[in-house]
Amino acid sequence: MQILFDNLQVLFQGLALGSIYALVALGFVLIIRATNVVNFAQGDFAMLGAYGMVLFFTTLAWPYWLAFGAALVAMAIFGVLFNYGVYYPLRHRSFLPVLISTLGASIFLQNTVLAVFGPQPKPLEKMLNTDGINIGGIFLDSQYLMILIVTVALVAFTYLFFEHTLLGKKLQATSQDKDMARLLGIPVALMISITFVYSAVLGGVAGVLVGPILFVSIGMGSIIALKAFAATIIGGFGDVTGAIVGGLLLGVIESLAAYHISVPYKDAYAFLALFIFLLFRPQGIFGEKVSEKA
Amino acid sequence: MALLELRNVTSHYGNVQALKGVSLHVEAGELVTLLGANGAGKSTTLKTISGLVQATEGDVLFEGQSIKRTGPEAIARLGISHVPEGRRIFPGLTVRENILLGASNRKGVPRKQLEKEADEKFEIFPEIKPFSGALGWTLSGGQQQMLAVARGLMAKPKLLLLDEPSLGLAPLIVQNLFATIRQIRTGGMTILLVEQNANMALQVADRAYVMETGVIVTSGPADELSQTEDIKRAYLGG
Amino acid sequence: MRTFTAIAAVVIGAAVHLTAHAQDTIKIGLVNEATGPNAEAGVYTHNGAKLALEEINAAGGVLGKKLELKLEDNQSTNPGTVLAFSKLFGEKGIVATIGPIRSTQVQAASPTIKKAGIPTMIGGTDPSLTKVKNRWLFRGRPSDSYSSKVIADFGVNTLKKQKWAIVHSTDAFGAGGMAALTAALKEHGITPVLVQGYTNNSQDFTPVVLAIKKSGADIIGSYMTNSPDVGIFAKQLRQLGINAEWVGSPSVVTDTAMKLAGPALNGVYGIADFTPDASDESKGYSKKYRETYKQLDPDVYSSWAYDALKILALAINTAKSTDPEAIRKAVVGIKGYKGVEGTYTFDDNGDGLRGYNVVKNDAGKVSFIKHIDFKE
Amino acid sequence: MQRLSLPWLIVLGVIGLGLALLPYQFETSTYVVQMFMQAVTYAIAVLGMVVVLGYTGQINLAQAAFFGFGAYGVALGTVSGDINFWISLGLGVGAATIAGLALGMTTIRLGGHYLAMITISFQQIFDLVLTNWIEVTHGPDGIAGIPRPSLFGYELEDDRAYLLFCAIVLYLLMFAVWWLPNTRLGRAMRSVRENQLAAEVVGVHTLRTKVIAFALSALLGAIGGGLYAGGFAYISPDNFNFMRSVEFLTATLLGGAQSPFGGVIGTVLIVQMPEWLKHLPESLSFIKDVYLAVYGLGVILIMVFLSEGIWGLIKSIRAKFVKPIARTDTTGVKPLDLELQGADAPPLLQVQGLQKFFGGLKAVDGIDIDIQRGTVHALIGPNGSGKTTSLNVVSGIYKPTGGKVVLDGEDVSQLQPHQRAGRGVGRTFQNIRLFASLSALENVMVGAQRDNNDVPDGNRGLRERAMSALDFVGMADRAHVIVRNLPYGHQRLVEIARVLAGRPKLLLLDEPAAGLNQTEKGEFVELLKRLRGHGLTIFIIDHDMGLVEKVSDRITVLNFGRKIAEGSPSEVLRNPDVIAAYLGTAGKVN
Repeated sequence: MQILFDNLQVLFQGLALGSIYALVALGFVLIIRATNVVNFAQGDFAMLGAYGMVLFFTTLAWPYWLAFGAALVAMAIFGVLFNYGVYYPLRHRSFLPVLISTLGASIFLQNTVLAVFGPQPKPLEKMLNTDGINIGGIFLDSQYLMILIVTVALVAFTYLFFEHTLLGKKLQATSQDKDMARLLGIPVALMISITFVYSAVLGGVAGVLVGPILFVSIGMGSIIALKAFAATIIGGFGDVTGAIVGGLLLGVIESLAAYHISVPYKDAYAFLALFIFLLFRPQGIFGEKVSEKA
Repeated sequence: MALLELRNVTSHYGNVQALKGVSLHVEAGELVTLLGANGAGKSTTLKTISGLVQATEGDVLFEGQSIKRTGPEAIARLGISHVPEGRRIFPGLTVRENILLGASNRKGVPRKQLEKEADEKFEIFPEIKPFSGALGWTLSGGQQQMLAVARGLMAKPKLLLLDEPSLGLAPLIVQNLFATIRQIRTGGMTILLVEQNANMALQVADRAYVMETGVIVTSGPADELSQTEDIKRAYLGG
Repeated sequence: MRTFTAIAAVVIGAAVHLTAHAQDTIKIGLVNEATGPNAEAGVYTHNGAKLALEEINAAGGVLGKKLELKLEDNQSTNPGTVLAFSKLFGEKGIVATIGPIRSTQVQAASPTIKKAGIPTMIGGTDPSLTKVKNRWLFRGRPSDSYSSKVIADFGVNTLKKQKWAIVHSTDAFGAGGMAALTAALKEHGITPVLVQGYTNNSQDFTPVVLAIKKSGADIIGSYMTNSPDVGIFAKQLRQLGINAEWVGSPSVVTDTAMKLAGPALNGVYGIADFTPDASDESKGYSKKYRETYKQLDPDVYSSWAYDALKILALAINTAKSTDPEAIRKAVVGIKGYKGVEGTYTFDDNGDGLRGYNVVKNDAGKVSFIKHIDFKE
Repeated sequence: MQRLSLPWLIVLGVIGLGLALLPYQFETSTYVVQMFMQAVTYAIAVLGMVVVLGYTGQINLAQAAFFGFGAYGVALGTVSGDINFWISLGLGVGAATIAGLALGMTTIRLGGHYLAMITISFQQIFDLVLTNWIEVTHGPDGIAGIPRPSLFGYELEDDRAYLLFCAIVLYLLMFAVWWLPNTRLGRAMRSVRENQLAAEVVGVHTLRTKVIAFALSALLGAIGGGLYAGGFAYISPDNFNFMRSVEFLTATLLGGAQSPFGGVIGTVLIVQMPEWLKHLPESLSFIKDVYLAVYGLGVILIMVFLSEGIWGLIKSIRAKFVKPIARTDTTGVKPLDLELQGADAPPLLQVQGLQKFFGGLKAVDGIDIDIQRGTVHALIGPNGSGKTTSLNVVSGIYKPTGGKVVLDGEDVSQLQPHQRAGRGVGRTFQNIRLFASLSALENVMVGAQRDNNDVPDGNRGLRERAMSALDFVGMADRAHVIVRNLPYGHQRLVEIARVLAGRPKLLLLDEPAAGLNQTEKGEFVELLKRLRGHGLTIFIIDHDMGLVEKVSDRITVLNFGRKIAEGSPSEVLRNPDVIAAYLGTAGKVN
């Protein structure tokens, strides 16, 4: 019985952790779809969001939800800056220079934050005023529950937005053929900015959500981002549903394997899973195999 | 006043000077075709009109206003719809979505109205109607070309630019396509058509320009040109 | 070749930069983690050293000259550490250096230090560091062989616990500590019921906590490196209802760890080479530190560097020379020097301290429990 | 890239040696020497990146892992195993090469972002193993006391002697890497980078080429790593983590990925940049605190403003002063030999019951075509009728769902495209697929180096064959022009020359006349007739019925993936089914 409970506990943690990956993965996917580029600074979006919360809530002592809103507005502005500073000048180039540019941005952001906020990791308040609930020996942390709920809500919103609005379709069109989109009168620069803004806000939300659990530190985003990226590939490169399922799957695999096999190799399981996927199903769970019509 | 006028336009494509002083005009309601060999600068002329390529010298006037320094998005909003070479269908969107996005240059049109117009387009191009929900990349070349024109028409343009619509299409499809182009022109649309298939183009056009290495070498009414010996030999394969 | 011209230009450029200063001060190098993942510690270390520097210079400096601190960043990496030392040794007039607090970094730089023959105070606590045939390393902190002995002694003799679970990070510090603690417990005739490693920056400790639960341990001995890891572990440990005693390496009672973990770390014992209220010296130091750096509390990162610089200054003054061999002789000759971390008596290996304070987290306040010292 | 004559090589060698001896020429501190040691050993690893990324176009974010293989080989061998330095280095390099081969194998399916991710995964797992497999790797403690080797009895213990040795190794490897692009392998690599599909179809074993590229990259990385271990005497896992791989990548791109010289320059700058920032004057000293941030900013600026890297900048400056060869001397070019030995057995190509389905779409649904030797056989039909798909199955790009492709009596249905090219199947593409940044001559040489082609070994034979082929299509005097800069019609001709250089038995042409004007079409018809005159068998798709009628002996018509007619041009073009489905009232707008 205890073993069952322990497994359930591990499963819950895995799902919660997985939904953090999923949230960051979603940000990845949006940018991939808009620009065909993997944003290696995606994890740092989460880091920035969390530091925004530290600034507005901890330092300036604004009310929680006001601070939350302010952090997200700051992230939105940052998204525009990021687009014009890191991506836009390189939009006509292949994926590689852009990828390196985002890596450079990651180094820049982490060290800038380090210079401003100092190196000490910082605690952050939970979203709800309760520690969590205990169901028959399984402890459900309130913040983890919030992560699950917010992730589901954001995913649903994103899906509806992309699949059922013309704006969403315009964003997709922009990602598929920029020049054609311009010829149709779609304001491409604006579309890309919107994507970066949305992606930055999503990252910010992820940061504020995980801040209370992993604490707010310079490197907090990098760890999550690599896993989230793995999740996007496992789910199917550039696929929204795939990113979510991939993230959750990765979280669960990691937690269960850590519990049942060995803790120190925890990170290796994620990458092994990725390896296996890449070798045997490179298009991911939901990816379509688009064969080249030569 | 001509609807579109190019005055001595020079432009560069990469490092190559593609246009060397091109002047032409299109009157409202006309179907004008621009003929010439590969690399003569026909596509660059269209790109210069729609803003994808910037003219370095000369001027481009649309309804009397210079659009030389205007970006492609803004030009699309002025009412020029460019159906580029190679169709450029959005591969990951459905046929219907592709058509709907054709109206991106029109502000404030309700979704319902757009859906209705899309249905009308399916009436003009019945070949693609059955594929309404299919993704763009799954269509054949001919179907993609129909879709591209349908999408171009969704812009409700004052001027439609068609670039090599017949390229890579089977003869029968080419005939159907040109029949459709004639039909659209009869409906009152102003069209500037770039073609290599001079034979077909001259059959539907009112006037024609012939281009060689970045300059206009001949122009005149289509039926006159199609009788000229030089043209026959160089472009009509006779 | 353009390539080599470029390289040549670089050499010349670098050489020009290295030859500027006149020798009107006595210079001591400080290699620390100013940037990178461990930059947190770097700031504190610098703070401590600066405090010592001010005091030494206020008291007349060394050998009649002002003491100067040359800071060199190692970017928190091993190669960075090697380069940082090389650079310091390349400068004219560096008579001694203070090295990093991380054992791996010390290990990386050890050959360079040995080759240069410059007396170097180190903060790495891996016992082997001072015994690797490098006579130029002196440890300004007690080594892990003592920390594990103190943890075992306190847990077994004071807390009277027998069922031990050891939790450790898999890095050098954690793995070394785990081995030493296992050995120390063996001397008490105890085999731990669980030895559990984890990698640094783990996001979830549930498997670790569940393993502890299953093992039925009534005391946890820990060697954890990073404060956030301590914080996450502590929270999950308490959330899943484990109330075993916990005696940990210094990381469990750092200011940062306690801030992050909040009440989850209440009642936890830690060992500390530095505790503000352990002695008169440490009390005086703490007062001064708090006055100087308003927001911060003194901790081991600052205190060891404070002591290290003071010891070097003392040795140079005793040796009446900046000759490396003379300084070395003076350092190992120090007996019974009362520093803020404890009383230093150096042996020929270069080890000066042989004991730790045991402290307890009393609702966010560190209180001094006892000092445990070993003879050898 | 141009050849240097031998005297020049000697002069450069002497200059290089002189500069390598620079550390001996004046007083240098340990710091400077170690900085050099880092730059030199990193640069060797970056040479590997030049091969895999610059030449072959495959992204590799695991170079630090290969670097680590070499370093740990040396460290474990000498310290734990008490083995000689060189043998340890060999073991490390060997292990790295095997790992490189394995990683290269994954490119069978993956490219682009996927390859980026799989190499990152490899890198991460390598890092975790180094950290956690403590019994072998000593874990995060790392390994100290790594000795330096002796060479022919000469001890390299002294810093400067060892650095000199490393510099010489770098110098030699740099020349080897510089030499590589103009070898068979190097051309194959570059063709893979430019257009993998075309390379495969032309006869390049693309998978093998990519695997070799990864193996070479690993090998160079490991040599660099091994020398690094000897240089610093201590290694630990954090020397070989992901960030180091990023550093190698950045260095490669900064310098210019396509040149070893660029790679080395890039490395020196990357190693130096943080150090220079530390030397800022006092007034700017606040930058010291954020120099890693400035470094990150620098990386972005490099990407934005130096797209071809520093070497690209140097080359573009050089291009302003040195005029490219406009016309190639064509004296002494031999006529193209297209004669084929081979039985005149019945049909050269037999397509039997061929099927190709994509999911539910039956693109080709059971067609039979026999192509007789020495004839021109045309395949026509509406768009989407399965013409290009059929051609793709014949050339091996697709595997058939059902049916067989028999070439010269041999069932080739399951062979890879390059294997078919090796048996004499050549093709061109609807949308020209040339190796854009290679010269016309190099493009055609890639075609000439297919397996089983009867060409004398070595570059000279390939070059002669290629010049003959270019001459055949009338492009010999443009041989040294980068094909990207050629007009469309000329590109088409180069693509045909590329196939002809491979002495094909069967030539597959996919809409070769699309986009040609009437004059060009006329010339093209003449070319086809000449080819048929040489006894070549041609299978052609085109929509221009005038052209098809003029050149073909036989026509097959497809509709909806099935054959609806076959016969001589006059029969087929009058067939009412064909007119209804395809031709219509040719040339008239309805």
